[in-house]
Amino acid sequence: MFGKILIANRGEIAVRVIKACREMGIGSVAVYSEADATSLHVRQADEAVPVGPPPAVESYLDMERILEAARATGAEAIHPGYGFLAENAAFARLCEERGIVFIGPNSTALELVGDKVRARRTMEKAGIPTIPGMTSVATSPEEFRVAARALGYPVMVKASAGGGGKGMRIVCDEAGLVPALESGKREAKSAFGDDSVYLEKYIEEPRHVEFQVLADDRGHTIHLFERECSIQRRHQKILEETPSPALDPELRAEMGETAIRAMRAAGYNNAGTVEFLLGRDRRFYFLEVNARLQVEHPVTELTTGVDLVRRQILIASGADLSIRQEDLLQRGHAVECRIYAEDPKSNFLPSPGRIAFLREPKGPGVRFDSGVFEGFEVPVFYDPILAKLIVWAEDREAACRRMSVALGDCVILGIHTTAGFLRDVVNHPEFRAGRSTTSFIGKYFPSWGTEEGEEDGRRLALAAAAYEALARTAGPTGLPGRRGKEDVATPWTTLGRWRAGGET
Amino acid sequence: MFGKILIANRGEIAVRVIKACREMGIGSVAVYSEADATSLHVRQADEAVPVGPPPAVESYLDMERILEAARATGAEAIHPGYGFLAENAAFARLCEERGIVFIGPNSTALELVGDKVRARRTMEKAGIPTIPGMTSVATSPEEFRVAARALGYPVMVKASAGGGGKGMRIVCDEAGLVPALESGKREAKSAFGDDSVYLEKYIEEPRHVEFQVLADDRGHTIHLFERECSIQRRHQKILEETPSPALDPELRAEMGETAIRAMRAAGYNNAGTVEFLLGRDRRFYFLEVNARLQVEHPVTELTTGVDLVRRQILIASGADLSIRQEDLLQRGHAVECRIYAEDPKSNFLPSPGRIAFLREPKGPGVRFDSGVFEGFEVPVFYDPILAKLIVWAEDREAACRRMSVALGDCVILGIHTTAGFLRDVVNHPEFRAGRSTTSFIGKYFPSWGTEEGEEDGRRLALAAAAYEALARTAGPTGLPGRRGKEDVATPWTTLGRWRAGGET
Amino acid sequence: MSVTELDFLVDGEPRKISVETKDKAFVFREGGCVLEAEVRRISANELQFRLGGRTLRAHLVRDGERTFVSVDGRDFVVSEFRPETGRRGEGDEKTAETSLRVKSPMPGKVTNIAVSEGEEVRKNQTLVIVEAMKMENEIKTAIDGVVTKIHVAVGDLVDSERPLIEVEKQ
Amino acid sequence: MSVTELDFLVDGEPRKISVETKDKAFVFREGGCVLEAEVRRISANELQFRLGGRTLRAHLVRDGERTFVSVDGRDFVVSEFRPETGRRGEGDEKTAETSLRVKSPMPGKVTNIAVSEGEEVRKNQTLVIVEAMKMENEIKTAIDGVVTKIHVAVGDLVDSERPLIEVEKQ
Repeated sequence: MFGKILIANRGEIAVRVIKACREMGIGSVAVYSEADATSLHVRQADEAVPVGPPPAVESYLDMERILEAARATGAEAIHPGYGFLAENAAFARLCEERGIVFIGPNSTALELVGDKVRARRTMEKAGIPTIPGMTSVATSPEEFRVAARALGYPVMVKASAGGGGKGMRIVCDEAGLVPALESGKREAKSAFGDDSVYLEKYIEEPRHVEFQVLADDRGHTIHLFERECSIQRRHQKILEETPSPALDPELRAEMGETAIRAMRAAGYNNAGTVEFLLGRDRRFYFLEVNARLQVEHPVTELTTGVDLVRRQILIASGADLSIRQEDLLQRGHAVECRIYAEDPKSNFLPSPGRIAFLREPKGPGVRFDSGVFEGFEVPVFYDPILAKLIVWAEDREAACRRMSVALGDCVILGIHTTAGFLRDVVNHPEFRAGRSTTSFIGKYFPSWGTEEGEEDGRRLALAAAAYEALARTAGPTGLPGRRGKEDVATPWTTLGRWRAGGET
Repeated sequence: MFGKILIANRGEIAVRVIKACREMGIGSVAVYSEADATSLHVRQADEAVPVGPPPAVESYLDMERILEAARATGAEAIHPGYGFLAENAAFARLCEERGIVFIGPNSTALELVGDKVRARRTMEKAGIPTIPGMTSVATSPEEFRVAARALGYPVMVKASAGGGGKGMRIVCDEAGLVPALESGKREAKSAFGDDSVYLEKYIEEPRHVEFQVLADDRGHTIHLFERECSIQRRHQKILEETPSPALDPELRAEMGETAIRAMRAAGYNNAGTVEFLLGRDRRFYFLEVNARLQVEHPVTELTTGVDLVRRQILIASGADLSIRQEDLLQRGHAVECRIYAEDPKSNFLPSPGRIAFLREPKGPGVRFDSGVFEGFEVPVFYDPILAKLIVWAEDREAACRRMSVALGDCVILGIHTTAGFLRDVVNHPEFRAGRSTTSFIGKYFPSWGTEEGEEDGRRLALAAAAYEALARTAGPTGLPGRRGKEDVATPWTTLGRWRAGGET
Repeated sequence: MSVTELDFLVDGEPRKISVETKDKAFVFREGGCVLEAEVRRISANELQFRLGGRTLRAHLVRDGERTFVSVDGRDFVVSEFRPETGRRGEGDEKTAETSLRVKSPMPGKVTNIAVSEGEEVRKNQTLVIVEAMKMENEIKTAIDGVVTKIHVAVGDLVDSERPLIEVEKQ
Repeated sequence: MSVTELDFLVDGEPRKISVETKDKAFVFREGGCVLEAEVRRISANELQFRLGGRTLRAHLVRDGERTFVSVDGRDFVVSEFRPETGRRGEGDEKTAETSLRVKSPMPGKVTNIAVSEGEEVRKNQTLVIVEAMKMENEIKTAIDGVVTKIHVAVGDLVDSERPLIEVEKQ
């Protein structure tokens, strides 16, 4: 086992890995940019090394500085966390060359799965389903018509040079094909200067379902079931859960086996995730491999009882993966909410700044993986993730209730966060019914902070501020300021509530 | 389901039950004595009712006041927690009479299991093994000899009038029997004025193993496996774990079935625990029924995935227990340490007072059920339990390591606690080897705070205080006071450590 | 039984509230709305309101002039307001609707300046891009006009107080 | 490079320590022992010591004259000590070994007084029983002597400062 590990990351994931190191008796080395000198991961590590100025490209992404920090402290391995250098094949290769263990997949597999075209080709060769699409260039409407029939409607027109949704058209039947091709071509031409388009099968209201995989260096590969990650905003996951309400045991087993086959085809080792798109018709398609520890790994840990970070470290140290597929089962239900420093009332604008007050949610079944503390100044330079709130409970309904209570207990003042928004998501009847698709947020939360609850809350905030202002002016003898015997001795009595135009 | 529950308790267990209520959408009513007006359970409940002066007998044990608080607030059920009124059959009966649901067993079962003699007789009739002993009075040495042979050596001489160890003698073979009888009689005579003694099977270095049981009102009864509670001080459990290192699947199944039979014989419903003494020969004996939620219930929750407080409330509301025995399994390993306000360096003297600083342990697999907060004045009137630290991990070794780290992260300053002592217990090689018996603490920890680690710690505390004193005098510009760039920019370098007579 | 009237800015909006104690409860009045509640102080940063059989929790912290309040997962910024001085909240400042001092809605780094001084701009045209937390935010003009002054350069760190650009109506 | 000498009471015992800065490390000397470490301030209440390749954490909080320090799960009470005034720590006070002011080792409630004024007592004889946290604690005399004064009555709440009983050597 390693004597010392360097964590090439910051925030909650660095804290998570440092904790795992401590519990395994491994020394931990934090690295930090100038903006992070007082960060939580720096506080918790055994050692801390500065690696440059605030911009990530000059610090957390500077491979040579990171490797030099490892050398200087005698760290034998580097855990990259997620983001930054986590899926950088060049960095993994550099580590291999310098004799430092990269806690992640081998650089060859990392290179392969990092190249979407090569990855897709590899998967197709291995018989893994991918989203069907035209493989040859078509020019005449008839060629497109034949291709569309082969794919089956609905189909999507996509720009060959494409990206960003430009040139994309959904076609529901043959009558709509030619007009869509024409307008798609026009848009592609003006966006990319190239009017070539192709057709792909359109997956309606898909779910995003991914499978966690672990593989040791001897090729023993298992999956740890799925994570349902359909709740997204701007293509970013914001809430994940497991099990997925969309899978039954048969589909789960089939997708899990497919995930293992995909990772074997890529020559993958250590922890990784295979992402699928799942259609309403229960067909699923390979999207990509996330070649790292995922943000949402805790929901898998809580339901399978496997500590993924510990397993990553064990596998990287050369240990066999002792878990057999048949020993694994999902128990209960876990949900994760990502707490971001964003203002959900103002189109999720970033909200860096000082955390003036922090109350962490806690209790049975509640886990709070946090990278911040009260008094911390959230820097503007990095991802807005502050913490992850994860709950486990006996079933989905109990987990949702627990999450709702925990989100209410998660109080972060001084900056804006997504906690209150996520609470409304968790309590939404469509979500409670398990009907989450990638279009959920756009459909049910086109905006937030304008509903009735908002005005009720604003009034109560106003009342609270008024109470506080009175307490301050009344001083120690005034009624609201003191918490004397009289005050606490009063059991609450039932009174009115906000009433329009009411007289008491 | 109930709309409102009154929690007739204080401290961590009241906080635990309040949390369960909130997650189930049930209103919670706290009760508190004058000493507890600012307690955590009062802060967290939806309503709080004062029930009298600090002494428990005038507040938490005052049945009429508690019932009046329930009436006044409209609570439909009372959760008694543990201790106080939890196993008081008269209170359970009063609740039944007043139409308030007592969240616990029915008063008839409570009465039966609360009477040790009746309980033992009931169990014997039901074929549950109890510690074998003479059932008739003997006078001649020959009668004792016959009885001893029937019991099998070693046996124990016990005073009939007895208690407190007086008159007790352990006899290993027939040669020792007569001398032990004689000296035992003499001691019994002088202690109780009655020299009659009897023989009981002596269980050598026993383990204390208990089984958690749940039973609904329709008699569906299941067990949730064992808890190993052998680590005791003054017959008080201080550390519990599950699974027990002493059980194998066969013995576990046998003891579990016996526990279910015992509870059925007692006509028991809701949550309860059957305590057994387990000998080195793997024979086990019924000790008693704990007719309440146990302090140590979380280790069962973490390994079985069943929320016991939630189940208690569901059963009390009349719901069926939907769990089948065959659906249950133990996963991973859980350990609980009880954090008491006691000074382990001074023979565990109580240590009430103000908590000047509190840092709660947290992280994946760490649960901290606490009844205190920073600034809280721990009152002198009640049990010294401050909090329970519970960890779960993949296996026993990982759980012990996690517990050791978490105990180190559990910092409570201003009063003395048992955290440091428990850390040494968890790290003791005999404990790590799974060899815990009820004599463990007496054997390996006759005293604490005198070993080498203590003096090392004291020196480091002295150095820390010196550093702080310098920082204060040096002010904001002095070296130790500031945490400037220079300070954090320095990776630790390897230096010496305390050396006797060393010169640097 | 005394009544106190108070003026606040809640998320930048002026609101007037009156508070009256009544037995052990408080009566808060705002416009046509009445809130009657018992208030329990839980700690320096937490208040409990009991109203209509429900318990609601509010967390507060004072940070300079502002008080951050969280109610049921929603956050608000409240500050005392002196109507006589007419101090308004944050955001772009307009003077008599003829000119605009454009500010960034959050702290960040200027990554692009899309206009130059003297340039004519149309309402909703992007003036500056400010990057924060790996997100690019286009700062637009709310009026038609001419850019009269650019206060920042690419690479500058800006906060939400400092004006980035001034636009004047023609 | 300056050397500072400091006097402390650690758990009531006087200890003298010298501190010297050396490059970026600190050298602490106590009696014949030397500790050379780098010290990192983590927060107002936490220090990290890096020595011999190991990282140790100390938590501290000042409460009046006393500083509570926790190191690796062990708690200590440290206070500054002025050797000239000879102030000692807590516990029973002896004057010239001839009399004893017996104190309770912890706060609690007096549940029994086993002696009366004027009574002769032998070393280790129980004088008073103080109950705290459901535990009965027998308070004994450390010397042979006569009870000269009883300061408390059954039912009294006592702390660890106030003398309970005075015993004088004959």
